[in-house]
Amino acid sequence: MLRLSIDTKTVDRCHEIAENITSRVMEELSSLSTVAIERTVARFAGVDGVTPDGVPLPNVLVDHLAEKGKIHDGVAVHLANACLALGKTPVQVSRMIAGGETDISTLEWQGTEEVTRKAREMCRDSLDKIRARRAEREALLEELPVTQTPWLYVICATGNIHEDAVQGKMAAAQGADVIAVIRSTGQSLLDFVPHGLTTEGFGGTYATQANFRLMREALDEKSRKLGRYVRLVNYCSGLCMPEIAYIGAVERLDMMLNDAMYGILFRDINMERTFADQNFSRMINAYAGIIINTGEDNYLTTVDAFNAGPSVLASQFMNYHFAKKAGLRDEQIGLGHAFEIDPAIEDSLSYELAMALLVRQLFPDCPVKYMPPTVHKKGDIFSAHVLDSNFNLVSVLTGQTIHLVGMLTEAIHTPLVQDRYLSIKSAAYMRRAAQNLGHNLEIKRGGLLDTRAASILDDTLKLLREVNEKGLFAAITEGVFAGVKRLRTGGKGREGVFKKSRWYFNPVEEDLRAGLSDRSQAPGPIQD
Amino acid sequence: MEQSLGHEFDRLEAALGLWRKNPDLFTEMLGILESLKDPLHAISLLQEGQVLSPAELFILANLCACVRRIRHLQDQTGISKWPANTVPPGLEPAEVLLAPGSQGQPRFYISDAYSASLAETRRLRKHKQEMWHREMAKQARAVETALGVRISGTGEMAIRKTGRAQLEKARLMPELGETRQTLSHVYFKLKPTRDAVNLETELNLLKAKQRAQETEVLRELSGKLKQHLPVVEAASQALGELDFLLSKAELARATDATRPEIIRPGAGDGSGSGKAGLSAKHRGPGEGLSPGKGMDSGIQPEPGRNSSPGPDLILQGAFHPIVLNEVKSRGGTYQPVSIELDSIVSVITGPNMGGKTVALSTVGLCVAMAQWGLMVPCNYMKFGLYDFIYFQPGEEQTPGLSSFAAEIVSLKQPLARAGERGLVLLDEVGRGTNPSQGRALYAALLQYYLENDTAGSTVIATTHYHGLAATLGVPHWQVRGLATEALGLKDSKGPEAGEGAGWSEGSERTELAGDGLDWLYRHMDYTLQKVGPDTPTPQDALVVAKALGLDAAIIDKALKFHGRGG
Amino acid sequence: MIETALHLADVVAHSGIRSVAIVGTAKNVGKTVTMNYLVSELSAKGLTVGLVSSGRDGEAIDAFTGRPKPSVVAPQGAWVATAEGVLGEAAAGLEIADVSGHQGLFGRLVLGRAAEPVALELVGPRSARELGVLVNKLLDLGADIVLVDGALDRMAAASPKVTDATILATGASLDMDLETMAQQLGFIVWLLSRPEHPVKGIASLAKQAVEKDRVCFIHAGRGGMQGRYTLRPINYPTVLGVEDEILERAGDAAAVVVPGAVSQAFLDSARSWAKQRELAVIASDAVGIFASKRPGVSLYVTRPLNLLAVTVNPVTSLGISHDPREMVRVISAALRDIGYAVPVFDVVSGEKSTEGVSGMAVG
Amino acid sequence: METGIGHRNCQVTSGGRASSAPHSDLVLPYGDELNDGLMQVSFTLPVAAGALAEEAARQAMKLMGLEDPQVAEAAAIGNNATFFIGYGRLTRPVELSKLRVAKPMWQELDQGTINRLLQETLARPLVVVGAATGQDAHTLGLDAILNYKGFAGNRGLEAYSAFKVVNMGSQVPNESLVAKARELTADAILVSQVVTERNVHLANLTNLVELLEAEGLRDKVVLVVGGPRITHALAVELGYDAGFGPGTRPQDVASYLAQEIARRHVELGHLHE
Repeated sequence: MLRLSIDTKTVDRCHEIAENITSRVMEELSSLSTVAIERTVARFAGVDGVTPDGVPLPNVLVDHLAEKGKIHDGVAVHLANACLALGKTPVQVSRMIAGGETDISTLEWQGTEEVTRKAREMCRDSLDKIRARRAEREALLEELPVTQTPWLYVICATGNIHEDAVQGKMAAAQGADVIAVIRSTGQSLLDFVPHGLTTEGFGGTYATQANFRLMREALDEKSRKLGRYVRLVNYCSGLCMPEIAYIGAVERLDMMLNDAMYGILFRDINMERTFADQNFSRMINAYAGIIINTGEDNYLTTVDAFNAGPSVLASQFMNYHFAKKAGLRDEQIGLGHAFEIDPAIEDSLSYELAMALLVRQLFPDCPVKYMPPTVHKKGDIFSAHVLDSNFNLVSVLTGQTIHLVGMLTEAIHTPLVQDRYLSIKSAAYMRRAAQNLGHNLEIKRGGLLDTRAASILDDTLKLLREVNEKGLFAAITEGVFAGVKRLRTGGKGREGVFKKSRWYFNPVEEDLRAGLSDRSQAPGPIQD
Repeated sequence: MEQSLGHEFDRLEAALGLWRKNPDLFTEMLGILESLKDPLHAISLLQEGQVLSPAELFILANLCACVRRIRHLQDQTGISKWPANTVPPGLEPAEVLLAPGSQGQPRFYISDAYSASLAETRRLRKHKQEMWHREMAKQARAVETALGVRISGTGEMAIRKTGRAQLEKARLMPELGETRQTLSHVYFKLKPTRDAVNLETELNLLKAKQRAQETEVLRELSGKLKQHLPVVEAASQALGELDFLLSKAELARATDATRPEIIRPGAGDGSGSGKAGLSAKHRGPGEGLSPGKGMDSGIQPEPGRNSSPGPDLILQGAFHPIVLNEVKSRGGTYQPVSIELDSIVSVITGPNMGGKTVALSTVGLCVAMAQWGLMVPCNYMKFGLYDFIYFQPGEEQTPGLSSFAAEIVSLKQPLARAGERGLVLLDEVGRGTNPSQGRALYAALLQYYLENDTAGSTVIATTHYHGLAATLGVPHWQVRGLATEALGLKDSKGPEAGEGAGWSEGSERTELAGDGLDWLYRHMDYTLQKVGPDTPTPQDALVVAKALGLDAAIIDKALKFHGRGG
Repeated sequence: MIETALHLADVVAHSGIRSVAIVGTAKNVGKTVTMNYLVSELSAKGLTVGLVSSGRDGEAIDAFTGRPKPSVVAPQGAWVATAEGVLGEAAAGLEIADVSGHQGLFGRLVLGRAAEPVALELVGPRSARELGVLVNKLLDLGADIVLVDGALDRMAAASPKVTDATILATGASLDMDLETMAQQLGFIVWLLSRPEHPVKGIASLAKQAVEKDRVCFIHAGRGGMQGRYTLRPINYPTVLGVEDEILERAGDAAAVVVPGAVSQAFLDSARSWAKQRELAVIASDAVGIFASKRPGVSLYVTRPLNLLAVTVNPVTSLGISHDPREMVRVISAALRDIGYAVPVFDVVSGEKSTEGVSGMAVG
Repeated sequence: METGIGHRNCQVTSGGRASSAPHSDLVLPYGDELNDGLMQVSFTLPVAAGALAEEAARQAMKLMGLEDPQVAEAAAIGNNATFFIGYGRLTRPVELSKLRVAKPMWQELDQGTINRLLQETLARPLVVVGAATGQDAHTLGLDAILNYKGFAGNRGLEAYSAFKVVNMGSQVPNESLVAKARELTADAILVSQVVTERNVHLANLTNLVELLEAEGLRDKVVLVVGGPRITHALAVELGYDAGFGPGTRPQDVASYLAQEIARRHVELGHLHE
């Protein structure tokens, strides 16, 4: 395998600092919960469905408690108490609230021990189910093995879930290993998860439980036909991160786009909300054996890629440590990187090779998600195809795991069926043609690639030090990342953040932690 | 320069005189000019020998008609009374060319009168078209009778799919072609008969022929019009000048403006040549006359040019039209500005909101308008022409510069033109920096003008700085400011929050005026009066602040501080 | 005369209006088809029509879909206004009576009378204000009735400031499902039919208010002065972005008059405000209301729009079609259900429904 | 004394009709030799690969008006669909003289000229408000035009002294954009639309025009839209003053704005008509 000569001390130092930065954030947030987290707990307790006006019941329940000033105790306590007091199931209680038939904040207290027991019990089914889905995936992977890396990852973005299913199956047949359904523009800013199958969205399809299920069934069917397990991806980001993690876990998605800072920087979502939500959602993803994909490609598309190396790496270090804190194993942390370097730059291929290799080498056990050129593609689809070929070569040469297949028509439209065919075909060609090339080449010591990598790594360390001095919150406020400035007190969804009361109780979090700490019982989806 | 400007004012006065005598006629004339279309493009096409489009020809036809109507109106006042801007005669031939046989509103059409062969083609085409319609209508009626279905004007018919028998029949009819199907209907189109097909071919040929003949007419017409180009151009130029003159007259009438009296700067000296030298001798700070001297005397000294024949710039009853409109729209009364300047430097002081800046811009505007040959919005104005006018910009944001820095950068412009006679209007220079240094800078700047100006410039400077006029020994003008009875700060007569917000049934009130502005407008006396050089600068800031609704507690504290400081 | 014998052209001809806007609920709902139908039928009745577009119409190829579009044919004697740049050889068939303004891309606007039948591309002026001026010019020149072709799904031409009346064209392109379509249409018709405030005093003050270019409140008279109202302008020219700030100043106002756009956000805010007390929202006209759903607040206009009829196009641009008779019936019924008895026509098949439409009988 | 001849003495730019091209009026695609009409097409048919699919592909090309259609590649791409690459000859020429090209009327000016022209016209900076409106989260194009850095070495509008630029970023509601334009008395509004799925951009763009109309601002601004699927003709049809497609440089937009503002300034006299 190709290897850069890099200073391991610098790397260790980067890890230390990133660990410190993220620890401080998590410490500061330990006293906070959010409406999204509470709605997720409600979902674990089986609260599902919508009111006749289309309001999801988890929202009804959480909004009810927020209105009554009781959300600070956590939804589980009051819901469990209501179930006991009324002799109803969680979903029945929620329906009663929706119908204005009860106010669960005023019911008689059924005793702390009783209520805690009930709260744990009502979430147990969901936890069991998620474990079962995880085991199911592991069995399927054994039965229908994916033998080649990088996995070829393609996107469906028709806006209509039925059409997505057809195109997903088609792409799988063409050779895709991973299918992502692009989410409707703007869903990240919805403070609820839409319900049911959806046939319209803007630039994508709404992430709903029914849509997840339909896609999963379609891909399972195709996996069996092909004798190769086809992974399904969706977005676990925005204002409903943990809820989507839950429905993804239950519907056996395999990967989730789940970045720690993306929402803050690129969707102007409140910082505290995002950090709290990402942690809880990642705990669920960890438990469900889902691989997360981080969003560093966004730094590369918003600022000049040639200079973005240090912010990409710094973000990866932090994303990595946030992920570790949530209990994710290295094999589940799909750090993001993209081939966005300007092709007009002399030696651009060398610089990109250095960067891709650096990322790979710094996080050897993480399945890096390597993304194709987009910014420098224009209407000339033929040249775009050539650019993708170089990307394909670098990907294979540096041993990337998740390879988002570049589309020659990137600058023109969402992929036509034939665009996927051509792109998968050429990526598969490179995977075959250069399979062992990397193992038979060496990087010239102290040459262009080594120098470039060292300089990026040094700058990364500087950047991390700067962030560490300021603290992550202040650093974001000052626009250290992607030049975007956000206030800790600003952003969308801030009203959904609250301080936990001394009686706060979240049975799911407790069980997730217990399950995760017991590593031996939970073999990862990827063989070590 | 003065002479040609005088000539321009003569013309304007003449036009205004005629207007007074024939108001209706002028209204009509303005209407005609309004309907004029820009002919320059058409003229340039003619010059280049190109073929004009019907739209361009319409514009020329319109020009001719305007000329004819304007000349007719000028005739009524007696063309001889129009010393200039008379519209030349001689456009009739062009007009006849453009609209054969038409009078009244100008129109342009490639009419049959241009070409007998075109008329014949058109007649034939129309005839054949009618034949085609008759042929198709006959066919349509036959089909309608056979099927019992109506055929639309476009020759299409729809048959419901449920009417199977009818549908079968329609499909078998040679006269019909099936065009499309929808969920419920099948659509058919009437096919042309053999005669109709022949007619269509003929019609297409005729249409092409007609277009070619029409183009030929345009070509010929453009060629003929080119011969009239000089007179068309002259007419266009004359109408343009007339339009400009009348626009100026219109403005003068709307603002009730006056002709300014223009003098040669320093003309009273009689020695004539060398304006700059003259001014330097007479207007410079006189030898031995120390500007600082008069400071303590309390008597207004007369620095500057004592021997000059009179004030250098006199403005009486001047107003700023935009401000006037704004004042009128809120129902206030406007106080015009009167000022006589006979020193290189004059200082204006006054309270906040007292109209210092408005006075300054009014002077600038009046001078500018006069120099542009426009009547001036005032009762009387006398001045000598300036080489440039400089108005120090207000608090405009220039990227990367503080307001003070921007001010300094800007001030370098008039200073760089020291050898020219400028009207330099300065609005509180140095306000963006600390008061003592700001004041020193302002004084130095004005002193510099007093000592170095050789061209006879006029500098007017507004300021808050107390004693600036006295320091320099220059004329001091002051805005009268708030009426004395309004000044009692602790007095209940002072502005109370909410005054002006009282509103009665059926009336209107505006929250605009509810914030005390209204009170200020009513009590402020904007009159400029010449005062002694060391007359104190009015200290109305606190009253103004109170009127604008600043918390009374703050005003009280301020009064205490002020008392201590004073 | 029997009501059901009326056709759209009769409705227009007998309504006494001088100008009518044909606006569409979406693209490809048959605006130009309706326009052409009216041109030929009204001309046949001996009326001189004036033709103008609020955007661009009659061009051979649709700029967006690239599909051929029906062209506009001005009959002999009709007055037209269009840009010089798209006139081409059609200029030779016009008696040109005015050339005005500058239209950027397509050149100046040319006004003329068709000396022979002329196929045209119509390009209109940039803004609704200029369009209003143009409509009046065509009337002055001698048109009996001016037909204004709306652009896309834009409603600006329907404003009473521009035209006397409106025909709303809709069709399967709005939504393929008939019921959904009828529902969406019902909302648009509801919006376009916003009346004046029922209280005369408020309605007449509101008319004054919109002239002020400022948001105004109308207050009921106090202390025994029932029936009298006062107008209170505030220093805001718009409600956009300051919805709550404005409503905080409402006090005990009975109505708020908005001279410009009434946004959905403003209606939402007004709704929560009106939970505590009655507050009506009054827009200048229906075209200035940007509601995406029925607001929970009373909504009025100072100048109601005269909605003459609805036309339907059963065919979408993809060629999928409904049964015209069924479509006319469903839409007409849906509109009647919500209380709007607007006549509905399919001018291609001749299907119509004028049932329950009062004031339609002629003679 | 200079006496101009009033506001009607204005520069007239040609009426927008395409000047007839001096070169050959009839053109055909150029493959191997002039006018051979050779074209290359690619498409997918939902037909399983085989003789029938190939015949269908040839027929499709014939329907496109291509003669001698040849299938160079026919690949099964799953789900009973076949992807084709084909060649054929176009026989009907394009008549250049019959075309009208919708392009904003401007000449390319350099930065200094633009600054000078605007300074002379307005005597203050031209205020431009830009936003990616509606659901659109893409600001790449907008930033490239507005931000100082520009792109491909062509500086953005911020780099011009004659522009005051306010970039509102992405997902801006039309209402906020209009409110901002009013607050700043904007001279020009630049809208970027990238997301075009289901034609959301059309509804969004017309909504903006209608809002500006309702607010009485339509006449007072130069309204410009840009994006990968935007053409000038489409922009004009939507009620915009100009549309800029892919490959537009900041300098193009700046040149257009400067000339359009100057033109309107000259025509101010016509406004009261």
